[in-house]
Amino acid sequence: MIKVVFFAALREKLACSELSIESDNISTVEQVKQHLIMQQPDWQAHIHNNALLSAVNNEMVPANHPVKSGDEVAFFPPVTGG
Amino acid sequence: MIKVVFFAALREKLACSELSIESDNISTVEQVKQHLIMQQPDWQAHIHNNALLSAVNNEMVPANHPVKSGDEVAFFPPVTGG
Amino acid sequence: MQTDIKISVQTEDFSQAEEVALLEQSNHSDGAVVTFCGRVRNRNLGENIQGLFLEHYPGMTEKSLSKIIEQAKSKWQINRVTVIHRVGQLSVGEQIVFVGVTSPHRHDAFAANEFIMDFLKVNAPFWKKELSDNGEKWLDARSSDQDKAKQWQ
Amino acid sequence: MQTDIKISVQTEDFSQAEEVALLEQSNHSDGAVVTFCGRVRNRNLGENIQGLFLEHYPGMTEKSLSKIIEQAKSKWQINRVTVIHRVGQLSVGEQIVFVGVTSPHRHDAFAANEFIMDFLKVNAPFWKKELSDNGEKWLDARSSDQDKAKQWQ
Repeated sequence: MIKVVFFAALREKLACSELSIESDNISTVEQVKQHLIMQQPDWQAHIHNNALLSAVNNEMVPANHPVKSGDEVAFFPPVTGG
Repeated sequence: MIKVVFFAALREKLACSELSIESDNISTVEQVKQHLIMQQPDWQAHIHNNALLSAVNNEMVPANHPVKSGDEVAFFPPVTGG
Repeated sequence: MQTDIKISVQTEDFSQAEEVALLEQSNHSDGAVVTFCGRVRNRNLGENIQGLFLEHYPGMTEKSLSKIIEQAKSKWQINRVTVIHRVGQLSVGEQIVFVGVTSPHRHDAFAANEFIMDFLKVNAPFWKKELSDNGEKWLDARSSDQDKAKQWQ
Repeated sequence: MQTDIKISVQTEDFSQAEEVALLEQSNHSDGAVVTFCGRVRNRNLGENIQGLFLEHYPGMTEKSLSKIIEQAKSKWQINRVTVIHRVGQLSVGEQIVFVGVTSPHRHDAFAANEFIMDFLKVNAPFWKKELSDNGEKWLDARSSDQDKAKQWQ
């Protein structure tokens, strides 16, 4: 299983903060996105947003970053703290 | 009359913090220095020190800066505050 | 060796005076202390602000701040670093973030503090929702913040 | 309009907390506050320091600081500025100088604060006499301080 979490404006748009997906056939962040869109086609515009950032196990990563069972994958808009 | 003041290491070396000189024939900071050395030849090494800074009426100035009667002329080593 | 890095993500307010006292306590080798404090402004992009809501990604936030501080430590001679960031509901004038850095050299303290703030702005997972006269709105990231962070490279 | 510049040359100690409070009081437009505090270090150029004596040129000091602050105000958007410099006898660990700057923009607050410190170091008429294990000695100016000030031009 892969844990997927969403934050801020993305969390509100998807009306979801956390979900789990099967890790079979998923080996990159990009494949996690494709899996989410397959499950929820109306998420496409929000997930396929070039500005969206990704993190795997609390480290910011690019879309081709590897993902394996047990990982926590996060998607969120550009950060605005400070 | 021109008021002349000295600070810090220079004040200690000259054993003088303040004196007054006649303003006749004095029109620049450099001429104030020459006048002081004429009066006190043993001040020469301390006054003719390239690192020495000068101020006229509380403004840092170069040696060719004009000086007139009533001015306050200050000589001091490079500053070391902060 | 004592721990010289303090990171806190908290809902409660903080006291700059206490944080400065901790940075200076039993620290007679660092002559320079630079602090930054960011607060909620009353205006942003022409709108009257009533307050902010700050969300973060628990777990990642601390790791991200810790990494930024380590990068600063590798670039400059700095000894103690404190980073405090508040989350939750904040009103106009309230403190949002504090960064304090000590060093034997003032330029190192200034540069490291600004570096930490610049990278916090683009890499630490915090998000602001603004409450203004026109309602609630998630703030957009600013390209100028990306540009500032890139200048350090 | 209230006076937004505070300059003080004093023998007494000061409270950074009070100074920050004054900079922030009724100031909801400036989101950024940067402070610098310089203190007496226990070591300098390899010697064990017991303390410092600070001399200044009364009258010129305030004018010189005021001019430096005006230059900073002409370069960056800063609103409130506080500069406090102590004179007289100071022990290791004691506060020497405080600079506080507020701005709507954090980079302006950082840059103006460091600019003020850099020019204070080369233009404000203060002199330090150091008391170390080897006796009393007037400190020499450092060429690195001249270099730092020149970088702003």
